[in-house]
Amino acid sequence: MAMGKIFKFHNDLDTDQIIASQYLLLPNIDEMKVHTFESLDPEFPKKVQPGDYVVGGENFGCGSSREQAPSVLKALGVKAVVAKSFARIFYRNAINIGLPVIVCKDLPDAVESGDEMELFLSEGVAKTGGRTYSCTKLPEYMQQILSQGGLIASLNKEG
Amino acid sequence: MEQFTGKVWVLDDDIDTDIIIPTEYLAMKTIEEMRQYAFSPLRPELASKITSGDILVAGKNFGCGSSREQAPEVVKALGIRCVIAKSFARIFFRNAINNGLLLIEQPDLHDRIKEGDTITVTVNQAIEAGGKQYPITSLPGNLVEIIEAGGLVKAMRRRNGRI
Amino acid sequence: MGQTIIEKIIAHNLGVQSVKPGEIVTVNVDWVMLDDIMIPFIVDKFHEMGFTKVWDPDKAVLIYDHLVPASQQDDTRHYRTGDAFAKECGLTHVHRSDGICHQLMTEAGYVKPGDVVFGTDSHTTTYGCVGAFSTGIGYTEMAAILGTGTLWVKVPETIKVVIEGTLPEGVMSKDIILRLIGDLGADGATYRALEFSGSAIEQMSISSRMAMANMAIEAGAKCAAFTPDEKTAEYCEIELDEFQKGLKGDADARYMKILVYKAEDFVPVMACPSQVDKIRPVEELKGTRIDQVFIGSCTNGRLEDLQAAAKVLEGKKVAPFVKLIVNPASRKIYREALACGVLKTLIEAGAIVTHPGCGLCCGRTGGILCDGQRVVATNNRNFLGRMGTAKTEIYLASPMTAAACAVAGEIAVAVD
Amino acid sequence: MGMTIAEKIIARAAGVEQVRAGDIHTVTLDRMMSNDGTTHLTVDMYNNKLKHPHVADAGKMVFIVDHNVPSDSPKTAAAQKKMRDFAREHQIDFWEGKGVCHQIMMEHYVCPGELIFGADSHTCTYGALGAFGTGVGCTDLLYGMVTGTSWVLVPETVKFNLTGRLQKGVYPRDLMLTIIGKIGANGVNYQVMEFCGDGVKTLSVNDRMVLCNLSVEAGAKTAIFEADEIALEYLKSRGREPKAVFSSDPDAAYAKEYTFDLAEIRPVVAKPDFVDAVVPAEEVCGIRIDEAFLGSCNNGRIDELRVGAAIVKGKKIPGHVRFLVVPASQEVYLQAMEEGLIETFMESGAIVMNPNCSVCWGSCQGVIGEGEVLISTGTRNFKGRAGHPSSKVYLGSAATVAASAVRGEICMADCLATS
Repeated sequence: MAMGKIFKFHNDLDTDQIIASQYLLLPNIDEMKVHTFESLDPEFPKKVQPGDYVVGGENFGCGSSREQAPSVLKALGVKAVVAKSFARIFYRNAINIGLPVIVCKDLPDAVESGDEMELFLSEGVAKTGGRTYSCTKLPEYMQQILSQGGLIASLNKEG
Repeated sequence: MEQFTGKVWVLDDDIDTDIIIPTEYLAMKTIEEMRQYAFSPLRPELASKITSGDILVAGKNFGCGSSREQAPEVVKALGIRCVIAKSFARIFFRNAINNGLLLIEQPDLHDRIKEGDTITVTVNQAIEAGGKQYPITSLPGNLVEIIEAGGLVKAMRRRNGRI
Repeated sequence: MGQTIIEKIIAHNLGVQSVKPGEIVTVNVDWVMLDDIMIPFIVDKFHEMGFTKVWDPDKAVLIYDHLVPASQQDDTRHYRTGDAFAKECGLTHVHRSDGICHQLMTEAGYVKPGDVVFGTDSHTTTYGCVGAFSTGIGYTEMAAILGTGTLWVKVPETIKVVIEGTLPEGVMSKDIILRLIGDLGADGATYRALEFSGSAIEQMSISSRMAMANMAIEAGAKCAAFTPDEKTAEYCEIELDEFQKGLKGDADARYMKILVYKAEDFVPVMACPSQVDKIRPVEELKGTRIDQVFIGSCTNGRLEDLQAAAKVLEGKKVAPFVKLIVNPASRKIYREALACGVLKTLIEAGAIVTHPGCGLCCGRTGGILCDGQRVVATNNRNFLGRMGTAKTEIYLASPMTAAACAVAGEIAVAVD
Repeated sequence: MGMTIAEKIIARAAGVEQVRAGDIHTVTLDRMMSNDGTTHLTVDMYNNKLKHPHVADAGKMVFIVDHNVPSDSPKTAAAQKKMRDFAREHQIDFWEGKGVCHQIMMEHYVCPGELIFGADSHTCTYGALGAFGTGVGCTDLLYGMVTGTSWVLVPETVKFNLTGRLQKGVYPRDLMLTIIGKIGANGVNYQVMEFCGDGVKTLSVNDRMVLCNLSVEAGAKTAIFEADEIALEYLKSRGREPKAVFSSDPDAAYAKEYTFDLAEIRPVVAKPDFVDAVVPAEEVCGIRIDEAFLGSCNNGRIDELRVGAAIVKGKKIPGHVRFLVVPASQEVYLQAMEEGLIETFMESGAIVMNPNCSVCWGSCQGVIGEGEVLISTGTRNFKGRAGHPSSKVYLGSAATVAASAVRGEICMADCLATS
């Protein structure tokens, strides 16, 4: 994967901050994505470029089951989310829609927003600031879903 | 006598206040925020096309419906110089006068004009359109006073010694 | 020369013998009603005009109803502005979640027969039901009244409407006023007063009269007038004085028009999309599929209306995939409907009962629809986009008709 | 090696003898629930992204409109219409305006032993009846709808041994907030909270729902109680039969064990903006509030309405406070009506709303404005959850919320009674 810029967020970053309730019933993800992280950084949707990364702390994506949360990140071109840990439903949803979610204990504390980073998914490593960080590898089952491009892609393949 | 010329936008009969400014926008903080939604249920593009000095020509009962004063305010904020209609609904009429938005009743013009035409209004006298003159009547004295004061707010400021 | 009801009220207010239509006079205001949508604008204009005191803080009633409960984050700013103004000027009458303004103005004991009342909402004509002169104004004029206690008005001409006889079963006062609006046209009574009389009117409850006075504006009228009677006295909890008792149109009064109807001739009707004067008998519209029904508003959200709907819905179910929303007009009505089992009947039939307020009628929340959907509603306006988009169709009807439509899932006649 | 209740349910759904934490299994789902928060997206994907769209078993599907009821905009209405039309076309059970989805599911569907996916994080509520309910996204839901199956990573189970009995004036909500405060917002991430011990016998199905419902706020995949006689009685009263009644084996493996003595629990409040920022209620008393909310899938049932009504009875809510009372379902509403509770609330000046998610999800009637403070029986107090990003949400029990509504500031029911 190529270099991308890091956008870093705090521990226990909940899904209401990623995409607030009032936007969930908009007709589609494209209409929603302009409100991503609105309460924390209203400029985020304009600043983020395809290939950039979101970095979080512990329990990233806690809260609701709204799949709109990983979906708006993916729609904005976020390449992957790297965090110390993820909340369960967010994690599952991200895999299902084909957004890589990477657990890496050391990296989040070592980086700042604006840093450049490179992620090697199959090797399970991330490089930034001249250092290489090893990440927890996904179970094979989930890697398969990801490599197929998400759950729907796998469904269409089977069908 | 005051005279002005402007481009015409034409609307039909019974243009209600929900068309002029729908309820969902009424609680916005300012008229400036609201005005982009003027006429949106009927002609969503209209607000962005109107330019300062344009004239609105409508059929009968313009401004019927609610008492929302936001209605004449957004029309004025869009830069509409005056509204010419076959007739006006009562509350809209009062609200417009109180805000210094000029309204003119003229029974015939609407049927003989099309959008994009240019017309010339001579206040309290006549409208000239396509080479033809359309007579207009003047307002009652107490309303002229309010308009001359520059609207009700200014009239009251004067009363309260603020100007 | 005799006088109409409105002429008598205005003359009494001015302390003169008589007034003539067309005269411009300055009246002393008995009550003003300020609503939550307009309050920030009223307060701004009030201060801009240079006022520091309300002429009589006990005569102003501030009511939160359009924005209750708040559906957008900024709505609560209106409450805060209103509360601050009430505190600044010592307003004593503030209703924050008690129901719709026009219901509360008479129900809570403010407006009495013969009063002159202005409100920042067009349906202020409603108080004509108890024989008051009341009409809607903008927020700038409201600010001026708050400062001065007065307002200029042009004495309106009066159209007299006489309805004799007894209404057929299944016909409500809503059907009368809709038919009348159809006959007069949406601007047929512009600047005029509508004065109602006749034996059918005398038989009517105050609630039924309210529905008619409420919708007078939809024919363009400045105000509506009903003669105060024993029912009025009971409703207002007063003894009528001589002036109030005399509030009837004189036989030799000037009327610009007199319309006479036989009550027996009325049938259930609807105002079709998207004009209030596009009136057709329900019979002719039968079978039109609907998505939603709304029973409520300052027009038809009273106990009598809910009871009429409950009678139709008793033991039945709202049609599958159709939504019935019921919005009582006030906290008092809600509690009465609770006590007498009407809410139970409605909910058991599948209704969604919301907290008293303007709800769907004001088009901000409470059941907004989308393109291609059709709603039958008991409120007062079916303007384009009022309850959704320009492609949402609104049919206005009586509570009985609305309830029948909810059961059928299509336009239907209550007593068929 | 023995299994826990959760493992047994997954084994049954996977058609295998034995499962272990960490295994991934394909399971047959017993039921799926989807609400108006996401269903329009599911339907769009169904219509636009699938090569061979079909519904495996419509009888297992339930669609519930509860989040924005009645609708507040044409876009909301369009989203809900999509859902309604799909339900009609595919003959899926459809509920609109009848209550919060999890309450409807508990009243009408959930059975012990079932494995249920819901496109809502609080689907974990169903553990109160010994079912394995868990929240998923709309892609998972769609996959389940089309195939009738899904994949499950078998979670570890954490045992919560409850002893003793809650004191008067202390509620299951205080207990669960205390637990979350202790173990943290990701204290049981990916894990199952299994409640057991003598203490559970003092808890009704309603109480158990309160506990299970909030388990996701500690990161849990689900929470579960054994379907004992209390659960089976509830089920029987509603004319349903259990799918399977499981108990954990004595030698089942637990990742961790905690013990909580119910008698030691005191009224607590979660401070903004985190559910695990739990403090004794005394610490926040006196904070002025603008709104109080009694309702939600966590705390809008008859038990909580009774508690709230007893506190506000005969009192008036001060003018500056909006006290929203939102029964969790029409059934709850009718029961509350029967008991005179609705009248008590209306008399006090409360705003009684139709059953829906209300301010708990922050995009329905009752939202709060800039800088405002809400005390709530809802599920979450995240930043801006209830409205404006600068607003603040405190979570407390029904008693604390009702007492605060009466006082106009955060207040414990005890203090109100003695003042």
